[in-house]
Amino acid sequence: MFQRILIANRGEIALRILRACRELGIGAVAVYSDADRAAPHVLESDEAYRLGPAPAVDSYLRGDLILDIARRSGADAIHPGYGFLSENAAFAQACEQSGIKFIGPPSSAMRALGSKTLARQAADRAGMPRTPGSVHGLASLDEARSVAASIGYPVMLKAAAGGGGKGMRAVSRPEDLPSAFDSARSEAERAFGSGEVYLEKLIERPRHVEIQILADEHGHCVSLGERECSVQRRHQKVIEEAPSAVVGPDLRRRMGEAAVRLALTAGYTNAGTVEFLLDEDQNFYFLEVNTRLQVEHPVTELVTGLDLVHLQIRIAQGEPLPFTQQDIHLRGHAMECRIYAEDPDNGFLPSPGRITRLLQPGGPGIREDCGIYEGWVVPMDYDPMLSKLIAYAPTRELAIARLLRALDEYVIGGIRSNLGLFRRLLRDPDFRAARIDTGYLDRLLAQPAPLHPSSAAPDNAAAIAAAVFEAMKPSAAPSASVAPASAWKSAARREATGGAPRA
Amino acid sequence: MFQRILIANRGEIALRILRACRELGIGAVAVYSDADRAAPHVLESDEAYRLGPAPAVDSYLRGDLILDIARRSGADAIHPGYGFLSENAAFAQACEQSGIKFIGPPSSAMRALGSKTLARQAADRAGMPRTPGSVHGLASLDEARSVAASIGYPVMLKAAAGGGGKGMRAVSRPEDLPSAFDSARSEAERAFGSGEVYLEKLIERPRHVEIQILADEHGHCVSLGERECSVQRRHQKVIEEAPSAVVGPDLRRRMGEAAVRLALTAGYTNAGTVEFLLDEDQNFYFLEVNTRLQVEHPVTELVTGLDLVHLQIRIAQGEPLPFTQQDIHLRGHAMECRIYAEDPDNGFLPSPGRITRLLQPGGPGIREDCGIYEGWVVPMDYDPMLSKLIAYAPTRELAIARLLRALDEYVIGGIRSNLGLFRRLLRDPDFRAARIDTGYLDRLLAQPAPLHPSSAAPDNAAAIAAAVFEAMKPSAAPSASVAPASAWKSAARREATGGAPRA
Amino acid sequence: MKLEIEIGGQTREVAIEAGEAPGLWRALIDGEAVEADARLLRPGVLSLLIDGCSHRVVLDADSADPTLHLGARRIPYTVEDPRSLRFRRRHAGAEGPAVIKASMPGRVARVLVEKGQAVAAHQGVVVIEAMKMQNELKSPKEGRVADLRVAPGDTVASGDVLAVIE
Amino acid sequence: MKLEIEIGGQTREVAIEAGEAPGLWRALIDGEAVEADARLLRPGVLSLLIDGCSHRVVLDADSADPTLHLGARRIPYTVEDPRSLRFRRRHAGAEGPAVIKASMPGRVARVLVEKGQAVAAHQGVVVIEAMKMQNELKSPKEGRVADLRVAPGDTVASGDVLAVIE
Repeated sequence: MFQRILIANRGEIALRILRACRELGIGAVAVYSDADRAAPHVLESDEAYRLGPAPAVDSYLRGDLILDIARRSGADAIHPGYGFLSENAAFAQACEQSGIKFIGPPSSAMRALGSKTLARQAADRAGMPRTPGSVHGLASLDEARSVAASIGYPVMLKAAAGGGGKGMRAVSRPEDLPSAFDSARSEAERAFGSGEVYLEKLIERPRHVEIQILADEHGHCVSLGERECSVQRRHQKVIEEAPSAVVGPDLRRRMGEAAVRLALTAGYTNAGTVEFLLDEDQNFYFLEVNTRLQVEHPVTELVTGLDLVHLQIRIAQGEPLPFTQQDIHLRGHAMECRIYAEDPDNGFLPSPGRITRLLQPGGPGIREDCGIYEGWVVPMDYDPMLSKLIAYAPTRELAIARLLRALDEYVIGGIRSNLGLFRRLLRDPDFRAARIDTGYLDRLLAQPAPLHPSSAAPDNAAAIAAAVFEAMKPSAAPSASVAPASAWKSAARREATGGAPRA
Repeated sequence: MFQRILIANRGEIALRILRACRELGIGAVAVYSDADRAAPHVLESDEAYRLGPAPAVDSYLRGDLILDIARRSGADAIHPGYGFLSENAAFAQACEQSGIKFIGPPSSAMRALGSKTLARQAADRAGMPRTPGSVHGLASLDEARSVAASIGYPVMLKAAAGGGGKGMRAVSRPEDLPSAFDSARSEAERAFGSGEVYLEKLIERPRHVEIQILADEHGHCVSLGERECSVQRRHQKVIEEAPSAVVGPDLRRRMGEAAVRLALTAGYTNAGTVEFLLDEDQNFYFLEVNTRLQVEHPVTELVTGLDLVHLQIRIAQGEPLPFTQQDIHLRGHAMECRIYAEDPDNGFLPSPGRITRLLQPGGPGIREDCGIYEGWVVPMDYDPMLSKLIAYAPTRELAIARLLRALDEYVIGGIRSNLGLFRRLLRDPDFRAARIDTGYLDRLLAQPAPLHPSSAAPDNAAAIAAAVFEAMKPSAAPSASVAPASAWKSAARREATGGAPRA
Repeated sequence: MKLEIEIGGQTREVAIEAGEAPGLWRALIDGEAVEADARLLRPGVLSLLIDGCSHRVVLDADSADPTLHLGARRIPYTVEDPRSLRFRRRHAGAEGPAVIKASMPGRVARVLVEKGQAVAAHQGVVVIEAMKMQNELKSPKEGRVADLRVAPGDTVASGDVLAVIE
Repeated sequence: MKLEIEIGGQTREVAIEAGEAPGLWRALIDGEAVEADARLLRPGVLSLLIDGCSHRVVLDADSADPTLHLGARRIPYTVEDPRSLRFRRRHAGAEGPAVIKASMPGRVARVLVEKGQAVAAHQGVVVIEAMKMQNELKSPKEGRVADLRVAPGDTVASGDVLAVIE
């Protein structure tokens, strides 16, 4: 049993891991940058230590400092969360060498699956369908030409070390290949320090469907069903849900078995996600492996009834999985909105700053994994995620209705947020009918936003509210009577009758 | 489909029903007393109308005003919540006569099951086990003597119209019967306007286990498993959970079938609860029927994955149940704490007033059905429930751990609350081992509270925090240096090293 | 700033001053030097770090004696400037007539005595009602009702003086 | 109190005064009489009842022009006392040099021009970075950099003037 876990992260995920530690009776050690001294994960921790200045390279990416704090605070284990050091095999290895358990797969498995070309080779060994194309970095433009010709256009160039869409180019004609090859390589070199790129067949209108797996250190591995994450903007997921509206039991079983095979082949342990593209004919193609907990893990938790962070910790402690594949039953539907500090009305520009007002939703079927509070200053140094709003309901339709209800309760003031984007998205007929693919959101955003049902004629309420706020200001002058007595008569009569419901 | 539902209630349950209306696209009409103008259920409603002064008899019990507002606001239906008018058959009948749907059973079924003696007769017709004793009001002390002699002491005298422990007397010896009979009768007369009392055999150390049922208006009825509500203080439930730690599949099935039989016999529709006592040998005895939604319904929702208020509304709209008994599967464990404005350290005295600080828990597995906000003034006119904190987890042990985690995140300032009671209860070895019965909590409270693990020696942190708050006061004088330079040396050196984890 | 803090049944002598950087404080607590890093997140909510240990402290300042919520613990305390009048008054000890105070906020349901009336020890004086519960306040001693400050229907706050018994 | 409120693209004339009881207001809005029952739940959060219709209104007053959250709608607005100086200034119309303002809060990543330099229309002037995203501010017209107010590494708020183009 771990005594103390250091959480090498910030924001909602640090808080979420911290809560799991509390629930398991394990001490939670937080680390923070100068921008995060007043962050919720520091407030709720058992111990908290400063890392350094705000920029991530000086703080949350400083593996050396983090390991040092782990040693000095007596932590047995480090949970990396997602992002930052979570997929850094060198850091995982440094933990292993320090005798501090890295809560995640062994560094060897991270290396074997972290590169997309190595992962494609592993997929072949596991007998898993993948997109046609190369499984090694392209040595030259000539090799790129010949691979592209053999699989047929359109093709995708991708960085082997890639992520977030960097070093990625779609190429539809042979004559566009040379410049795409050069720019993908140099972009990958700049972003990841490796210019290795490979080529694969472009799948048209694919869905992004991924399988959550859990593997213990005793050779047991299970899949926990799929998540559909096709609603993306610039390769960033925006809404995730489980199950997928188009995945039936047979497809789920086949994708799950493929994912488990890959994990076992690669010596994978702990939680991981195998991402697939699903084409319009329900063929699935291996995309990549995320060797960590994912942002969207709560939707899987809600439909399986399990707690993935508890299980990550137990697996890292050497415990066998407490269930087998047959014990996993999916029930109901879960959907997650990633609430960001960005302005959808202004090109999705980031919106860091002080949260001056915060009204948060609650009640049945609503879970919020949140990293903010009223008064918190959202730093400009990290990604713009504020919170994850997650709904669970018996059906997809009710999960959507519940999210809309919760979004209507939600107010974030002082900064801009993308709450309005979700209100639009969740009312879109295509989304409601699950007619989505990875290009869906970009197409939607290219259309003008429909007017809010009641915003066409801004009613009296808004103007009166503005006037009341003005009149309540301490500086407001005592008002003289502004209306002849007669104008108020009917209102006074109405009031005298009591409740005064409308006729 | 209803257009508009009037919610004839306040507090967390009004908000909970309002959220269901939103999710189903139905307008929510709130009503409020003068004490509740700023209440959350008014804030979040679509329409809100004043009822009258604060006392319940002038507001939430004014069925005439409520029906009038329903008519004038165009409401199709009234949801009564729990308490207030929810079990008032005359009000249900008035709704029926006004053509406004009462979301609950027909008034005839409420009458047939509302009196405890009539309900005992119905139980006999349904072939349901009940405690030995009378099924009619006792006409005289002589009749009481002869019933008691035939079933054997100890016995319970109970008011037929009873509730909340009023008009209830345990009698262990024949010589105590006369005075108990007189006092039970007069107490019942005062409390309920009916002195009807009956006698039943007293069950020793019973558990309170109840079955949730749902019946549509087409003759279908299902049971949704049990709730264990044995943790009670003065006959008021304090913690509820589902499933019960001692109810296995066979007992659950038998209790469920008995409850369904009773509902069908009585022409019952909508949601209801059949309460049982469970003795140490796993015999169950019919206790009474609650002909409404119950406070503790969320624990059933969490383990079944259903939404009972949605289903209540759909049933009231005439829809058939969307599932059969075989579709109901229980998963995991749910537990609810009733957070009250009362002071456990001071005889559980009520503590109305302004909530000056409020920090609420969140995250995985936590649901809060809440009727308060920071700044809200808890009125002195209604019951002291502030909120329901509910945890869901794969096991009972983890549900307890999760509740404790959430309770540690919870701060209510300005008024007293019973949060500390739950922190004690959930750590009690007997509770953790589920060695509970309806007398458990009173026995626990008779013992001195164990010291908080770290409160024996109040550490420096509290004193320093108090000093910091004092020093931050605007009135605090600019401080002169208070210590010789040497005293700070080691601290300054420690700080210079940066993060300064403890050795 | 030197303070005497009664907390958890003990009296601590605390001297405190602001440190070099905002949020840092240096304290001497019963002579022991302690460094604290304290950030006010919003009014009344403090994140306190002492030697790496993290404490969430919430101030509940409305009652006569303020209370801290330190994590899950509720800790009433008093802070005294040793030179203050109130400090000296408290520590002088109080003698005199018995005062009956409201034990909870509520409404006066019944007044059981009249001004000037003789009362026995433990005799009921006033009944307060709140949240469907009644609470009868009793005379702590035998005596006479010297003052009666409430009437049925009055709203009272916790600690309000209801009557004085001489 | 008479106000001119620009809201949702319309200008409304509102006269408002406190009603008989606390929380009641009487308004004339473009001449139409309206009674409102408004309770401030906490600073900036208003429960507004008009003829039974219930509105939750949250004030977001930090930016230059305040914004209301009315239910789920976000509504920027301006309130003007018709006699105020600012009102007259706004309505006088502004002419003059082009001002380049920060479109988001962030840190200045790069400054692409020098003071006095000639710039073309749409030429990049300053790059702001926040939350892993860069935003290049361009000159709205051909001209000369008359003023350059930031340097790389500076922190800027949304709306801060970065440069002036003449």
